[in-house]
Amino acid sequence: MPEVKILEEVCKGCGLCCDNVCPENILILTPDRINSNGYHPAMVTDMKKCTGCGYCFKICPEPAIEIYK
Amino acid sequence: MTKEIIISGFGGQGIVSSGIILAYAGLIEDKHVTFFPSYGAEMRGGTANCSVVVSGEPVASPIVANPDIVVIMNEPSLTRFEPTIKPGGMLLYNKTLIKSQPQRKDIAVVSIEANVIAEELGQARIANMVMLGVMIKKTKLLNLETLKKAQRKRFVKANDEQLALNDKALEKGYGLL
Amino acid sequence: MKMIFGRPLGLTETLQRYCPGCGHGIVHRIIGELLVKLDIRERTIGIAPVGCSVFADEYFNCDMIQPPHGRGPAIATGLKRTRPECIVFSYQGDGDLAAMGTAEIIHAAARSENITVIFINNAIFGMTGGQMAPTTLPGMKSTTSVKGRDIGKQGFPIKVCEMLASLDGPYYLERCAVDTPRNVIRTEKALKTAFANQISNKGFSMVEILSMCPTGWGQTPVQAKKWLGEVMAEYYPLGVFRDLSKEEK
Amino acid sequence: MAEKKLMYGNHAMVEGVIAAGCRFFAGYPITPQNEIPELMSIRMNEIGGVFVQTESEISAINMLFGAAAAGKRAMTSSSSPGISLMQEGISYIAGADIPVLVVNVVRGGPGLGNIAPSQSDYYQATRGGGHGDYFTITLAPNSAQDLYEFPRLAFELAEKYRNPALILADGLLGQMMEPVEFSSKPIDPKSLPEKEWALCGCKGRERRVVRSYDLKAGKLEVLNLRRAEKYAKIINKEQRFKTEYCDDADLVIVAYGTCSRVSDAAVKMARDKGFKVGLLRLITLWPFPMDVLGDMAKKVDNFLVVEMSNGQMIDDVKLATECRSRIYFHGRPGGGVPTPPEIYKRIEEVLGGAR
Repeated sequence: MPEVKILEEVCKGCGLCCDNVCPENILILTPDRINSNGYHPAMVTDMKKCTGCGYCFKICPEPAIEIYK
Repeated sequence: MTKEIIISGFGGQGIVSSGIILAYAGLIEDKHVTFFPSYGAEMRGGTANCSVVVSGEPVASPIVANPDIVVIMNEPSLTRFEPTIKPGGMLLYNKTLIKSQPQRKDIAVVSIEANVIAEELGQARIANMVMLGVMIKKTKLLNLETLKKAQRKRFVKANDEQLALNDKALEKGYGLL
Repeated sequence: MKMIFGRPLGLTETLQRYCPGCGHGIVHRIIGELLVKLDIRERTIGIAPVGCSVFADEYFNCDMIQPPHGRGPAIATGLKRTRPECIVFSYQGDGDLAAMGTAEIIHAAARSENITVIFINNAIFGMTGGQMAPTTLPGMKSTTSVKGRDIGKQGFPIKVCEMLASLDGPYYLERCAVDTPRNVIRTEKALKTAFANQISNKGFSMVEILSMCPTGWGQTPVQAKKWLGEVMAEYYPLGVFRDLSKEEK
Repeated sequence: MAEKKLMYGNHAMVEGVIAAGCRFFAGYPITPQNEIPELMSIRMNEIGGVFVQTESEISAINMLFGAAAAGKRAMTSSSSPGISLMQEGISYIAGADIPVLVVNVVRGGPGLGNIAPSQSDYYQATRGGGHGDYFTITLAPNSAQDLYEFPRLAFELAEKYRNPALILADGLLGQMMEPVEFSSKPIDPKSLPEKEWALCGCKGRERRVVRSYDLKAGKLEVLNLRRAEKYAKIINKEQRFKTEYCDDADLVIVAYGTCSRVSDAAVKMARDKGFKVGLLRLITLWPFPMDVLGDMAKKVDNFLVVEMSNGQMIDDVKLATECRSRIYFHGRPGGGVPTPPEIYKRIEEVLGGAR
């Protein structure tokens, strides 16, 4: 079962990974959390659906995403 | 002993080669030498002159303002350099191509039918070698044999025939006067 | 559990100072991965440009040099010719490569220097504040073309791949983009080819990468990636412009 | 003693550069230094070095930046307008503390000027030349032998202080032929130690970065202050010059390069006529030999500065002598070359009946 880890302090909340990137559409920007740089980091809404395809990682400029399997 | 020499003519008359041969000859005789070329704007057909200094001591200035010896190969060069010669100096000029007469009375003047002689030897472009032959004879600046060695250092790629012809021109000039 | 995707060893731990949604970071990550995958990190010398990615010398985990604006290909020539055993890449933006350094890139390509050039085309000057670049599209707004680039007065953009493809020198030229995962994967392949060419002494390789500049374009990151795909990639078609390996086969 | 060869100054320079262990040349043709790239293209090919004819002087200086950052001895040569184009690169190289050798065979300026010998790039050479706080070590040869020997000295100084070095020649020195003695054993570049800052891949060590910038607050100031200390050390230790007949002199000529040769002849003319005239020939223009001039100014009343320009080095002479003596000037701008008699005439004018 793959697992996505968002490095919340590295994420700049650009939202590239949240827009038509995830085939399962399980990434959103956190509405209620702000990191120390003032960004709303991305988060996974339903980890069980993740297939570990890595698309979110590939589009992430930082990279603030790690995927484990 | 320091001798300052200017050789002047038009491009293609072997002015630069003459200067370099003199400098090589000086070096072979273990003297201090400098050679400095000065071109007109054009590489061919324009005026060309060079300064050579041959000395027993390290050469101070490679720039020659008032030469001891001037070798003149064409008319414009005579006008330009005759007035600069040191009193008591020497002017050698190519009579074939220069119609006017040098005016200075305080210098030695030597005229040579350089082109005529060169053509008799078989090649107009060795007029410069004839002039060099005359010059070293008149000034006792360098030995004839040294010049023969020196021209071989200048014309590294020349064939034996040409080198022999150059030697002949040097000898001819040397024996003229 | 094992990490299957994550920050590659070819990048330093330094966090990048690019704006949110900037394409530089994606390309950095790809290069950082390739340095490790191709096992060249310890013999690579990278060349940063002048522009937003001037700080690239802090981000790539290999020897780096920071040249004058546009002169990367000349520096690369000096490095590669004296240290042919090293892998030399020049990372350049559109101001760096297509304005100041036009002569340098053309002649490095014409000489087919055995180097890898990564050309980030985001159609704008990012670092200096969003001025017009040589690659700014006709009609596109910038701080020095506020009503949109007027081709009558400000001329046409330069299509670098097409221009360099007119030379016999280059071995490999491709234009990619980083707006979608699919395009990112294609960029990964292109950059791998560009480095592999150098490793096997093939000569000059350049990958032009269309990249988002949300700040300079006055758009959100998501708008920017859409604009790139819909407008910019129309003007700058993606694809391979030169691949001499095809001819060798 | 090694055999002497009659050589053009520019050719002697090429052999000197190669004997100094340099195996990288990048440059763009410009008169009057073309003999250098021409012979370089042949010689580098023979000895397995690198010769690149570049698209511009800008590219040439940056190739040098790359080659030298890789830790190799690298040089370029050009003439005045080309050197102006290189200033950007020289500033970056100085800012990155990288040793390179740049040769300027100076011609008449400003602009396209002419191709005659000149010294009008003195300010440019000794004030840094490009933007920012920096200096380049500047050597002034005055013979073909110097042109052979100075590249080695230039590389040694450049590497010792991690600073660009310039050789400021002129068209006359480059085009002149003189006997040259290959006086020292050629350096095998492989015998030169690896530089601890060179870029060569980070195998087995921390990665290295060569850069000329630091945008962090206050960091550039610290860097530049450190560089100022380096410059102070160079000024202290590397002033080079030669004096001739200066001990009893009523007048000392200050000159470098071609002018020092011509002045040498003028000094001899003056001594023959009973004038007490000496010559201070400057070898380093930066650092400027100000200590010797400062000492001389305590006992010499008159200095005559001879330059092939409208007067640039004269400023440094005035500074070094703190205007304690009378400073006279004889200059030939725009490609003019002074002759010994005209300098002698100036000496006569200054000293009048003082013989």
